[in-house]
Amino acid sequence: MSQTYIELLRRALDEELSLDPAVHLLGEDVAAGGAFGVTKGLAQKHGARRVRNTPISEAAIAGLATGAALCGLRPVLEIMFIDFATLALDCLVNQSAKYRYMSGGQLAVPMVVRTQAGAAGGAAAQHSQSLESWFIHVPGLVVVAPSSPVEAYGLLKRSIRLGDPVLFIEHKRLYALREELPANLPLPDIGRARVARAGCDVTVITYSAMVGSALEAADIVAGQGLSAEVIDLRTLTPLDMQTVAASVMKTHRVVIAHEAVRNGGVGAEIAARLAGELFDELDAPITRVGCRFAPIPFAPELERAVLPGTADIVRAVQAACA
Amino acid sequence: MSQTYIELLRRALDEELSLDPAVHLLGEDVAAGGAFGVTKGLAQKHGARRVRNTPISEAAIAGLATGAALCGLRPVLEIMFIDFATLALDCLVNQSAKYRYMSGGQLAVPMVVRTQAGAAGGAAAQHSQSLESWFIHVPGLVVVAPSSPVEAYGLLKRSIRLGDPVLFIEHKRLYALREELPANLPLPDIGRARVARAGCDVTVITYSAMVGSALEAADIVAGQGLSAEVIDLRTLTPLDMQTVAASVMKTHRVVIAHEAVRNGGVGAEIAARLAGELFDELDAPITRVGCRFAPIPFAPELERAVLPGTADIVRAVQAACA
Amino acid sequence: MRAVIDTGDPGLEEWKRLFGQLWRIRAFEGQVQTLAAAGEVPGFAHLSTGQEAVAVGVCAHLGREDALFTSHRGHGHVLAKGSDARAMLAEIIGRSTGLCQGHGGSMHLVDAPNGVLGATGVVGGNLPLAAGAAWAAQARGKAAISVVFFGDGATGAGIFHETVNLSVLWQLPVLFVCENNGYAEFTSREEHSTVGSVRAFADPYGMAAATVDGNDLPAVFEAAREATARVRSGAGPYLLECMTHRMAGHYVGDAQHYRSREELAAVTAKCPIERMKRRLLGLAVAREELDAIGEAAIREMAQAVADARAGAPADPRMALCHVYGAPALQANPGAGE
Amino acid sequence: MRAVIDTGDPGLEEWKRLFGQLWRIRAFEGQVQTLAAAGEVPGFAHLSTGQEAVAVGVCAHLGREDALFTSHRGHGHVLAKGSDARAMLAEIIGRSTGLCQGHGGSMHLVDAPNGVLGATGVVGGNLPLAAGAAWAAQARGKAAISVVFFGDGATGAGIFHETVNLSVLWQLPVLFVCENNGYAEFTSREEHSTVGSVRAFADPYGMAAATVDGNDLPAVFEAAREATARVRSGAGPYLLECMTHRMAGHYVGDAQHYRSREELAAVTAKCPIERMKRRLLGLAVAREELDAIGEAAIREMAQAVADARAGAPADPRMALCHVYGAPALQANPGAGE
Ligand SMILES: Cc1ncc(C[n+]2csc(CCOP(=O)(O)OP(=O)(O)O)c2C)c(N)n1
Ligand SMILES: Cc1ncc(C[n+]2csc(CCOP(=O)(O)OP(=O)(O)O)c2C)c(N)n1
Ligand SMILES: [Mg+2]
Ligand SMILES: [Mg+2]
Repeated sequence: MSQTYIELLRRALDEELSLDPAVHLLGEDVAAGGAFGVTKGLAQKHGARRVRNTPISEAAIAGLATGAALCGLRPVLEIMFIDFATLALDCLVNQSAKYRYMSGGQLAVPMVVRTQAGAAGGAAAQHSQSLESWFIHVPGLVVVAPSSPVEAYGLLKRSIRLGDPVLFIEHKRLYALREELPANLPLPDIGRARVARAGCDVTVITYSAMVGSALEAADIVAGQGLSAEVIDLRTLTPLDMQTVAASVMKTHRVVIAHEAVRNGGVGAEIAARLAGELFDELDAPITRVGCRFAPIPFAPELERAVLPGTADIVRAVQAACA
Repeated sequence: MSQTYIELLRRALDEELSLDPAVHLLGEDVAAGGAFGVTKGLAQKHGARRVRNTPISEAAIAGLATGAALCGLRPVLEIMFIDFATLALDCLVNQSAKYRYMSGGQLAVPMVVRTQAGAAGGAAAQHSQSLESWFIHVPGLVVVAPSSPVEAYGLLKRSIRLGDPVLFIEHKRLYALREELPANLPLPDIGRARVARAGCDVTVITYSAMVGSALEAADIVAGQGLSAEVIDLRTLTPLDMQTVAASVMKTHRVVIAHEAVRNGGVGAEIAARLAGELFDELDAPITRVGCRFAPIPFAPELERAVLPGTADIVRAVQAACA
Repeated sequence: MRAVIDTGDPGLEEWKRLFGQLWRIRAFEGQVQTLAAAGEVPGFAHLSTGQEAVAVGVCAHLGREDALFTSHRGHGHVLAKGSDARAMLAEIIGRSTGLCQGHGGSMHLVDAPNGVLGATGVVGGNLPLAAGAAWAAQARGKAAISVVFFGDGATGAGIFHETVNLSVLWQLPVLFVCENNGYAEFTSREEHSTVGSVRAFADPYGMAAATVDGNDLPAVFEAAREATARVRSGAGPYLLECMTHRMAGHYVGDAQHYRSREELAAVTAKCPIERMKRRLLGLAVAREELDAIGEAAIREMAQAVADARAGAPADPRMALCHVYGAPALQANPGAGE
Repeated sequence: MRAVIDTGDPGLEEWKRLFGQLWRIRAFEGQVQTLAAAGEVPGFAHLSTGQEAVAVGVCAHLGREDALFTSHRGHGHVLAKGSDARAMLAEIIGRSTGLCQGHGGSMHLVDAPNGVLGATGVVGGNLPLAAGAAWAAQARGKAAISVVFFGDGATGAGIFHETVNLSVLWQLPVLFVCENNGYAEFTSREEHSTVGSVRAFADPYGMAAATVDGNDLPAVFEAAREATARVRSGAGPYLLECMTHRMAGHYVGDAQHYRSREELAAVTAKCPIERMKRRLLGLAVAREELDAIGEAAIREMAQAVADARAGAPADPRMALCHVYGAPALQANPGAGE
């Protein structure tokens, strides 16, 4: 029986709440299920003390979670939109990420910040951003961005158990996606990318919702005789450069795709690493696919004009293989 | 007569306050000169209504400046340490940067956020960060990072007059640097890099305090027969890729240096652009010099162990030219 | 459009006009609801249905030169300030003829010539902007004031408190209007705070403040008259708390499982339009006249939708415009495009 | 170390011990000042000189299992909680023998086994962490409470208000101790806020609160006894405002041009140590005994400096340790190193 991305996130939370009494959920409206229904029913099942609604106080709830994590809880905090992680950033960057280090290893912050990113259907400039690259620039944070329901399930469970602060980025366009959870699936490792589709002519490196677009693009170019390997990074810190390198040493051509604007995006980091560490393996310029350099506009025609999609990846693959 | 970076910043502010009644300064302790004395004497000269102390409310003062900028003022806001820009980020990213766009061009936010970054002498994890790369990822913001007293003077004046929101990043290690302001110096353009030293074997691309280290490194490698061209980017958005390209098409070898951690840094963006747009011009892997991946530690021995410096650039240049 | 009214009872004709304003907002939101349900409104649509008297009672005291800032639930405020319903609707359905050429949308309406300086989707994010606009007016010696509408939920955000502190300290001409509807999304006020009345937050600062029944148009009108007069006089900021009720869900599509039937019925019984209607009937205005006012508003908004729909879709060639203003930057400095 | 004291007058011996604690902090800060002036303290050194009675009076009621959070001006609190002066000083001068192996420094002291869960350099940043620690204690059924020290300037930060709201709402066992010294850096309280007494911020929330003379050790002791007892009883959070004075500059090196000679003299006249000394003399304790207590503290801290200095410098090979805990991540995932 297939389940949606939302249902499998919920299942992961439900299981971890059951397994470990230290796990607590908090966030705006989480007891009512949250804005997207991810936590629906969990307050009823696990009690209002373990699934707690909060005021609209992103800064304080991030701090609350951090302080609680220092003292034996494993909080899972929901920030409703990644756009509002801006309000919690002081805590996440200056406290959560640095606490272990500043204390010389005395303390740890085992917490997960679940949030949701990306553009879909006119959510507009303040509810559509993809800001993951900020967080890969912060030593001490782990950044996870699952691309499918099954991935989301496994990576969320792993994140909760990890012991370091994790920013767990869901994507609103993936929420309704369905997949069947295989029985006895081993949980993925944090820091291990996955080859979502094998190929030999070009490597498409991507994550989150763009994995779907990359797979579509790979299908399309296959019809043109091009074999694209698609790598789903899964975690953005740590970056699994081994898996990337193995692929690039086979294909020698690279396309990097994400929904965030290219300028200063995660794709820049990957391209830079390749241009540094695998320079001699590259047979073609590295092409990046990303959002055009503008805030996300409201009207569908405008939104489409800035967002990257399957067609952009197809074009980039063709260019890389020209 | 030579003047310090601080004195020339002050002179720029003083002149712009005199020239344009719309210019107002605000920030914590600015009337007393600010934590580093940049605004010393300006409240006395221009009045306490134009140089205003604020409470410790980074979020609100960024919002205040933005709202005032919508209504005809040209606020220059001081955020004492860039580490605390985290607290103002919601406003800067979700409001200031996007207002012109979201309003369909009806409104503008002509404001400058002066702040100060970098590590020096044990300021430790929460007062030493270099976070500029976050801001290049935000369409709508301009990011300026002057490398010398004279540059700081000219770029600050230009920033105040620009008409778009500018993050103006000073560096605490540069504050005491001295330089003479040439008479009748034309003000630099926002978005135009400068060749700080001409050379032909390798291009070192950098900005802010690392320009000094790069020039030192260029001196050192010159003794080894290597001619390094040093490019001072000056503005990180927009990035002057023309000046960079002209140099790379001459040297075909690139080192990028900044104090921020490499992962997700501005250097990643530059490397990615080169690996995309100038791939065929590159004769060697692109080397990035940056902070090692850790929060900035307190003790001098530890701080030195993570911060990049002249020796790292020398090594990178040697590697690029090997 | 209309003169700033700042003393006493405005007279029966004005009450009827304001009654019409209530209806215009109700009808406007009705159209948005229909459009949203039909999939014609991209993104999230938050209706102000039930809260009309706050918008109308406050905006009656504002001129075009006064600055207005609002939140995600701002259609009513913008309409009451006098913006064009057609241009608003065109924006809400994403047309190039919209107020913001389709760049903004429902949560980001701006109508600068009318002093509507912006709606924001970040809860509380509009508060310091309004204080900043007030600061600019103060610094430039303008008589204009700044008004910001926000929900009770926004008082949980630190920015509210920071902004109040600064506004009192600098004696800024800003009026804070809190629409206390007892909910933030699906969570009731009791779960958000032990502080029932938002007015209490003014006390530590000694800020002038009042709480008023936000469903009672004359009460809001009178309270806002006092509040705006005081702010205009240079006496500093003012907090006006309007107790009101959301008659609809948090957004169009919200099934409101968290509210009982009884609660919803009680809210409907407090409808500010019905209440004002009873008041006007009591003043011997003919029922037919009042009905005609409502019908005119409904017709106006139906026509506004038709006009908005006739506008050209947003122009994709404009997608990269308005990111920067400085000519040198318009070439779009990001990622080489 | 010492038992939790929670009822009544602790007796003369304890007062003498607490008097010694005042002196220990004074002597400690004196050493830090000397070290900083000599360039041996990297970064910024903020002294708590003049505010010792707050640290001592409050921490007298805390056990090791209680959580303590403090700010940039936190040496006194950490010392009063019972942490080792040598390990503190070693951290402050950046030795590998320091509390945090030199990773933290003056503004980031952590001594987890002693319940010192951290100092922070971000004004107000410690407040929600303390509430979080209190939440963890509540959730885990522990008796421990959480105490956070912060300055009056921190009440300008929104996070203070967000944290208070949440703490009251969740009835968290957290004690907020504000050291109201009338300054934030170089700016006086009057320029920061029209709210003179921070205690007022508790009122909207109905949070229990008190203001006490923070330079009067027995007064702080008594107020903190009540406050901690109340918080321990499960009655929710408490705000204790201690009116006090910074006898030194904002940091070592601050020339204090913004304070008049008269002001500084008045502050010196209010010295909490002199005041307690007079009190004890009044209780017929011999001047010699009191002098000896002070001298012992001074000797102890001189020795502590010598011990701290003897520690090995921080080890550069540790610079990349403690970034992550998970074994798979310790290989340092950034930038290939
Ligand atoms: C900073 C921020 N956090 C969360 C949200 C999601 N959100 C949108 S509206 C809302 C509730 C707002 O409640 P209130 O301020 O009372 O306004 P109302 O909707 O009742 O008019 C929330 C939590 C947001 N938009 N911004
Ligand atoms: C968020 C933030 N903004 C600014 C600063 C710079 N700063 C350090 S201490 C200080 C004043 C703090 O005043 P207060 O809270 O009263 O504490 P006190 O120094 O008086 O003990 C400021 C503004 C900071 N550390 N953090
Ligand atoms: Mg509400
Ligand atoms: Mg203070």
